[in-house]
Amino acid sequence: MSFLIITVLLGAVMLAMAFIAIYHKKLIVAVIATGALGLFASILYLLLAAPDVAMTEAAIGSGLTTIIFFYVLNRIRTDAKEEENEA
Amino acid sequence: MNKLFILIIIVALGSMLYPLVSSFDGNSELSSLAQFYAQPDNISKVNSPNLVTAIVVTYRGLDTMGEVTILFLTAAIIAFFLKKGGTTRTLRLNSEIFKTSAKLLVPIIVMLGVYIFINGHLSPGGGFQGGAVIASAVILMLLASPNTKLKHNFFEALESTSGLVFVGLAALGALLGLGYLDNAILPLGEFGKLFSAGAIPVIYSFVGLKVGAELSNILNKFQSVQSDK
Amino acid sequence: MEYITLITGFLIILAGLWAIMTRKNIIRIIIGFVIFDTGLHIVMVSIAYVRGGTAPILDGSVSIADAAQKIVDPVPQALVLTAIVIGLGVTALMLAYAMKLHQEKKSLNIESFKDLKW
Amino acid sequence: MTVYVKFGYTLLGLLIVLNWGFLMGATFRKIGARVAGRYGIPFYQPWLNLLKNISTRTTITHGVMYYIGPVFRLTGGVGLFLFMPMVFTGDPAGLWTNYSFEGDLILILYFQVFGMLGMALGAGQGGHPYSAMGIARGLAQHAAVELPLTLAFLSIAIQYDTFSVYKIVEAQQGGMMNWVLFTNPFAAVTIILAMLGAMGHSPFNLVKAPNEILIGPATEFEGTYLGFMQSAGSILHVMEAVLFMNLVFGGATSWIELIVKTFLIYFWSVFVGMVFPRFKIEQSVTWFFKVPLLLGFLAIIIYSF
Amino acid sequence: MISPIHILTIGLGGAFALGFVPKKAKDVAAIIMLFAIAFMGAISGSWLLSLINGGSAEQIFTAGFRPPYSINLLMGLNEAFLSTAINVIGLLGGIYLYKSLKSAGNHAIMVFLIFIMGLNIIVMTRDIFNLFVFMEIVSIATAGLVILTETGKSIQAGFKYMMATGIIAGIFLLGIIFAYYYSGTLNIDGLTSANIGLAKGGSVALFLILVSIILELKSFPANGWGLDVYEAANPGIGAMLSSATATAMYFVMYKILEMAGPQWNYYISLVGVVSFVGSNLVALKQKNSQRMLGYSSIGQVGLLMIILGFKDILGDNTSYIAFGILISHYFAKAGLFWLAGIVKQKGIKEWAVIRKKPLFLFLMGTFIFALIGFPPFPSFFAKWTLVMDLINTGNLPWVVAILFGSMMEAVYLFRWFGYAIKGENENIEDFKIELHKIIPVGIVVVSLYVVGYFTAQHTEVGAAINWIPLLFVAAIFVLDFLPVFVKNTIAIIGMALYFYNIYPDLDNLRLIFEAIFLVGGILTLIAGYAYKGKRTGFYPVALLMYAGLTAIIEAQTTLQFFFGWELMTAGSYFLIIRGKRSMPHGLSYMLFSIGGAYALLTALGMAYAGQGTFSMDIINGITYLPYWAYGLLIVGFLTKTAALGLHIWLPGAHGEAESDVSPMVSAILLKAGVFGVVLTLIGMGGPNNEYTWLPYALGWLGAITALSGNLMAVFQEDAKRLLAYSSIGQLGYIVLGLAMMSHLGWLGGFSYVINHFLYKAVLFLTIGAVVLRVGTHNMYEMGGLIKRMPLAFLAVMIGIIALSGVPPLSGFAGKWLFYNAILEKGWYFQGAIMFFSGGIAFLYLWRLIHTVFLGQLKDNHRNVKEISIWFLIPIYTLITGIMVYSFKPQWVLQPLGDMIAQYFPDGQLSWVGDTAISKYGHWAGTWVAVTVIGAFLIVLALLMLSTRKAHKLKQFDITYSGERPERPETTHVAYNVFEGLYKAMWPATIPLVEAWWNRVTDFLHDTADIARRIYSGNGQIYIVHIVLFIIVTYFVIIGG
Repeated sequence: MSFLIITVLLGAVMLAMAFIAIYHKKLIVAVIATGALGLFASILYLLLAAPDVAMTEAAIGSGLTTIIFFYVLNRIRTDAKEEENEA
Repeated sequence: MNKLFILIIIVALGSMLYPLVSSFDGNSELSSLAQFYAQPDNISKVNSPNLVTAIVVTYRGLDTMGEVTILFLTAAIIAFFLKKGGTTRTLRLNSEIFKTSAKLLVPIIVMLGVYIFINGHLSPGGGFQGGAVIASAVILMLLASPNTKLKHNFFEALESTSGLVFVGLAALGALLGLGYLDNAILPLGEFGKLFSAGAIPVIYSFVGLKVGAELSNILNKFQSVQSDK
Repeated sequence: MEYITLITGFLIILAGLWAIMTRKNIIRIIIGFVIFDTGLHIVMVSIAYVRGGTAPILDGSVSIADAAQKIVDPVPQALVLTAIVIGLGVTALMLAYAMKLHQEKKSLNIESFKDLKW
Repeated sequence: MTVYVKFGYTLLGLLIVLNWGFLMGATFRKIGARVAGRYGIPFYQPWLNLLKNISTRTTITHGVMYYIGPVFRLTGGVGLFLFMPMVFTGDPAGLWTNYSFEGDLILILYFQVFGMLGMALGAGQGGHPYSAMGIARGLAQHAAVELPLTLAFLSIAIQYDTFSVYKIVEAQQGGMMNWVLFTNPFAAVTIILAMLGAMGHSPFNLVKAPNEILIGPATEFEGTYLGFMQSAGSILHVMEAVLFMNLVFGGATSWIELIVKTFLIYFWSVFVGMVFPRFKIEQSVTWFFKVPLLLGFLAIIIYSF
Repeated sequence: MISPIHILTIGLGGAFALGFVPKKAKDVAAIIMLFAIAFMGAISGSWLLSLINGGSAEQIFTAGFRPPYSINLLMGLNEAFLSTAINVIGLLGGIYLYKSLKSAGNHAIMVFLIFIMGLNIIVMTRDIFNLFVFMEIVSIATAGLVILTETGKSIQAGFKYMMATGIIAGIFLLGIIFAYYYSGTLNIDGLTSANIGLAKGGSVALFLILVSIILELKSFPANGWGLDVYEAANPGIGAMLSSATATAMYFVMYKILEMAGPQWNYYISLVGVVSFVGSNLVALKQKNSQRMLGYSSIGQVGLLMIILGFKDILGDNTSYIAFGILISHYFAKAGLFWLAGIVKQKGIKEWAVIRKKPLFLFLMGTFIFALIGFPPFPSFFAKWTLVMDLINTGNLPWVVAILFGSMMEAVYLFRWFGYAIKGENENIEDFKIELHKIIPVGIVVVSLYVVGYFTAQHTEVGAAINWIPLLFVAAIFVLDFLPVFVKNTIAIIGMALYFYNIYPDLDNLRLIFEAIFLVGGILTLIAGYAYKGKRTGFYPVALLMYAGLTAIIEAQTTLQFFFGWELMTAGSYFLIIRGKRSMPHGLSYMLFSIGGAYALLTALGMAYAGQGTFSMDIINGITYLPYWAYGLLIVGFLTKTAALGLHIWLPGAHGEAESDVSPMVSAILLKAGVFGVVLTLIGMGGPNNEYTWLPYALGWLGAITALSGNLMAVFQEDAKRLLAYSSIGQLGYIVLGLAMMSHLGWLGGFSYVINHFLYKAVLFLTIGAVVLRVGTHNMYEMGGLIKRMPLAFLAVMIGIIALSGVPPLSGFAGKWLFYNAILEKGWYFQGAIMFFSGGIAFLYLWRLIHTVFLGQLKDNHRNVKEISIWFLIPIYTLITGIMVYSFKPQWVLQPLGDMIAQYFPDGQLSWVGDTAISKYGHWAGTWVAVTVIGAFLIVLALLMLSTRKAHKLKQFDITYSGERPERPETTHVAYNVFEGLYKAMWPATIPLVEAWWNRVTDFLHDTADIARRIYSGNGQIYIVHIVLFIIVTYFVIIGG
């Protein structure tokens, strides 16, 4: 029963994360929310008796992906700055 | 496009997918395929306690090969896509403390990654997770000293070597007459031990190395196009 | 439990699609794809679940003999593993594209990339 | 009967037709002049013209076609005569049936063009724009006239189930009421109207306008050529009249009857010509496409059910 | 033999090994890649050979377990063929892209190798998740290859592509996991037997799998992303996508459909037909060649989907049909994309540059004809079989839809080809030929012909095709470098020998037409000696037309007939398009021809329905919808005879063609349509047919065609167009005669057939030769030429007398027969119209001869010479024919009558000596001629006697109202000379038909333009399309 409640809570949190990822003004926050979504998902996977998946999701789905996002955001930000400087 | 319209589409899609939910009634027992994998005879044929690993490396080894290929492809595409356009990198330097601790941490993290994929057949985790951990070590390194030129050739060589070994082991099975990707080309060993499950740990290790190398390559590429002004 | 996770998964899928179809920022669209993928993975893992099952790893708690009765389905889990890695590849490539697109037009708005049409 | 006898009678017939054509032409010129209050030409004027034209000593040519043009024209007239049964005697191979057994109504219909074509080509080589204009008008009007005329001819052919002119004449023997004029009035009226165009008198004589004004085939062709063309013209006028007589007015059983009937037929067209002014070519084309065409259709319709 | 799994080993191993190759050693890398692909090809090729020779299929198990427990691959015949094809095209594509790949670096080379490898595995795998993984490999590799040559556009296209395939892959995965849930297996064979479609959720899962494959095939309209890729990617990549990827995905569709069960077939066909018709329609407005090819590719895949959906109905023929369409598309589309890469021009108008290198025109032409489905390419036989089988199984509406789509495809492809062949190319930069790019193109062209031949051999009816004429054409094509004189002689000798060989085997009906085709052909070819130089390309296409014509005559089966018909169309198209300004007319000729050919195809299919044989006899007594079938046959044939409504191509096509081509296409080619009509009418049962209104309508059509053709001819200022319109009118007579379905009607019709051949050849040859001398078609720029070319004048005079039907020349025979027939039949009004048309004919004939030959000689023509002797020879040979016919009509009419009596025994003419006697009248042709000539000579003698010395006048000896040579049309008397008639009859000359067709094409183009607006260019909108497509198809199929 407690699992059930946790699951429901997790689901709600995940949807909230998704909402933040979609609608938060700052892209950085959105990316972090996406990573958090992955982390919560990996908790869910643990609950669903899938430790392998949980590990993978944590390491790859939320970890590496987020880092790549950051790289790209950083690059784009600097590009935009260059643009401003030139202008 | 009007948002209301999109909403209608989403709702329609949801109602279309609804039968999938409504007719879903969970599993009370394993599917026939999984039962086959969980049969004692078959477990001993593969001899890997982690059934997911057994499936990933052996039964569905071809998928894994494809998966590795996808990462390889991605790395290759990003490599020729993000070719550096001549501008020199001028990245901000980090503090000495960060650099020193990073130097300390990187080998440990790499060790952890290696541990994860070597034990892939015994415990949760495996090549992909291990590879990802190794890649995170690389990230750390890159973050600590952003201007270090990563030994690109080393990673590429590592990637290629482990890929070739993977393919070679797979083909070896076919050449020995056992079957492509059969793990029984090496002795199956004792259940639950590190050196068991035939070729699984070997393959998974190389998968791990390869994934690590590929992810590092990808990250390195993204790193290489950064610039701080 | 698996019902709830399944439904959660589907809702996340739809949320991802919503993001893909409504947001104009390319990065945001890629985030939508990540969400979409995550939802898919949740659905897949939910389907693998067997009521009261344990992880499909035959360490001390589960013996070889009663494995078939106790574990959850390892097959979808293996598939999810593959899918996650593929998702990473796709996402990385899309992000590389996004970078290039931004370089080209200094904009991330999907609507400014309509040079090809009709 | 030998071939020679037949040939002799045919030649004789041709001479009669030629002279009757001259005489008739002169007569109507005379009548026309009197109506207009002038004195007019003597009745023998056409013969004088012919003699004068043939006996000119110098003559010109623009080229082969120019030279051959009048030959075509005259051959057209003579040919029409040759293929037409003249006087009905009850014998299909009779003396005055000429060479009509070589062909039927269709042949006559198409052979009418023969002379016109040669004339057109001959005049064309003269290189004068007016001749081309006249021919163009003539051909256009001809096409328009032929449509109702053909309908009427077809109607008659349907009526008697034959294309043979001789048989059509034969079928009309035995009294006036057997004439097509009464047995097939629509066809007859169509022919009577369309005939005006075929005869080429006013109001359908715009074709001749260019030569009236200044110059044209009739001026361009002088001397012998003109003589030939005048002869051809006389023959053609008579033959047209004979054709209509054969088809509508019961043919002729003797030369006298032929002369009377052709005179009346010819008179009709001259009479109309004196009353009505000249049409422009589009006017005459549309005119033929109105009443005569409608009547022609009626003539066919009554036989097609 | 090496296990097929090593395709994977080689591909992956090669790709991984490339990582060791130093960055600079790009050649090494590229060569390794080519070797790897070649090796993969060798493996699959060796399997293909062994399987063709009866070897058994190879199952490949992995991991030492049997399926369904582990992934297995299959190497059966289909797989071996497809993977061989993929590897071959991959190798060629690799060679083609050699430089591009090299400049992109080793990584790109790896990607290309993996791309090809992935396609191989997609074909072979029997596990659905494995399929997913390798599909992802291929789509990621594609996303990489799109940016092989990096441009802003290609990046955008690549990103849209990634978005779309991301969604599709997600849908696919969702389907897979639920399919697994319901069946407990991932094996395709296991899923087949599990029959999960029965459960509600199971059918949704199956639907998701199917729809994602459908979307992967870039089905219209959810395919904007795919089109962008075709447009923006390197053409070499476009070639790969269009041929290799589409093929592999098509096979996936085959596998999945097998798995899903037959209840889905119908919907696949439905999606296919929407895709086929839709994308071909939308392509109408396309100006970018690569995007157009993309549309065409999608269309072709749609067609293939239709075939797949009908696999249960088509049975054993499915693979034959799919093979034919697929392989043609495969080679042709790859070739066209490659050409696009060589030509480097985006806009279709700029393709005119290709003309600078004529060989490339040949290549392009081959590809386009192969795509449309002309013989001898495989698609022809496939399309034939498809239509036959579909109609035979009662799926007529599908055939209509398919042919409509094909028609649209023909429109834009031929328009494109027209630009290439005729467009303005002076200001376009010439393109360079790189050897590595042209080799693959050359190989696929040769392959198309070879495969076409073998495809034909595969079926019994196809094997019976007589290839000798085609071989002759090919030989002439090879000898094209020789001068005209040699080629002309070879061609004439060849045709003469062929005729000599063939004529004893023909019945009288066919002999008449064969003689018109071949003897006429030889005569018109003689005129070819007048040309100097090489006349590049003329002889192959002319002989192609004659090959087609003779194939029509010889046809024993309907397939052979249609084969010949299409060859003839292709040949004549090329002949016509050789003229200077003939491009738009060539296009409309082609389109009407194709439309007509499709009508024929449909009708022949209806004839085949229920008969089970392709013998020509099946058009006698069609049982399946006979009214429609005969109607379609007639419409099909009437497009060639240019009956009113289907005629708008003719005046331009015939008028603008070269001088010796006009008689070929007018005097000779039109008779092919007549032959078809004759066969149809015989097939309808001759005199006792029960199709009352069909011949009746045909008769009216013929009469009205005669009138309007002649009337239009009257108002022409262009001599050749005048003759062209005249042909329309004359063919109207023929059609009317045949439609009467009586002995006399047919006799009249046939006498016209022969006559029209004779005099139209004379007229077109003469006028053509005159045009060659004076350099203009406009009659008002000519005049007085009788002085310079009397022989030409005489020829035209005889020609027009024969045409007009004035006794005593041969034309009168036809007229006389007609009126007798009309009276007998009771078609009085048609007869009256015909007579009126005859009257109209005088007008234009006089105008022709007068304006060209009489009147004033133009200053610039004072020194022109008599027309070439090489034209005079055939002209006077034909005139001899006219004279013989005129003086001894019974020599022609009696045998004709005997021949026709086989079909129409009642109402024959009786002959008494020289006199023909019908029920209504009589006609002694010989005697009429003698009488007239006699009278003429006597009169002439009289004239000559009385004009002893005619003074020859010079031109200006007469009163002369000036003409202005600089603007001749304003003052030339013959300009607009029939103004009066026009004022009276203008309503009859309004080009209603042309306006109607214009409206049709405008409508289609507007529809296309509106429809293609959905491709807004916004990647997000494309995603919406995809989702909408899924939803709509779902609710259509599952029904909510």
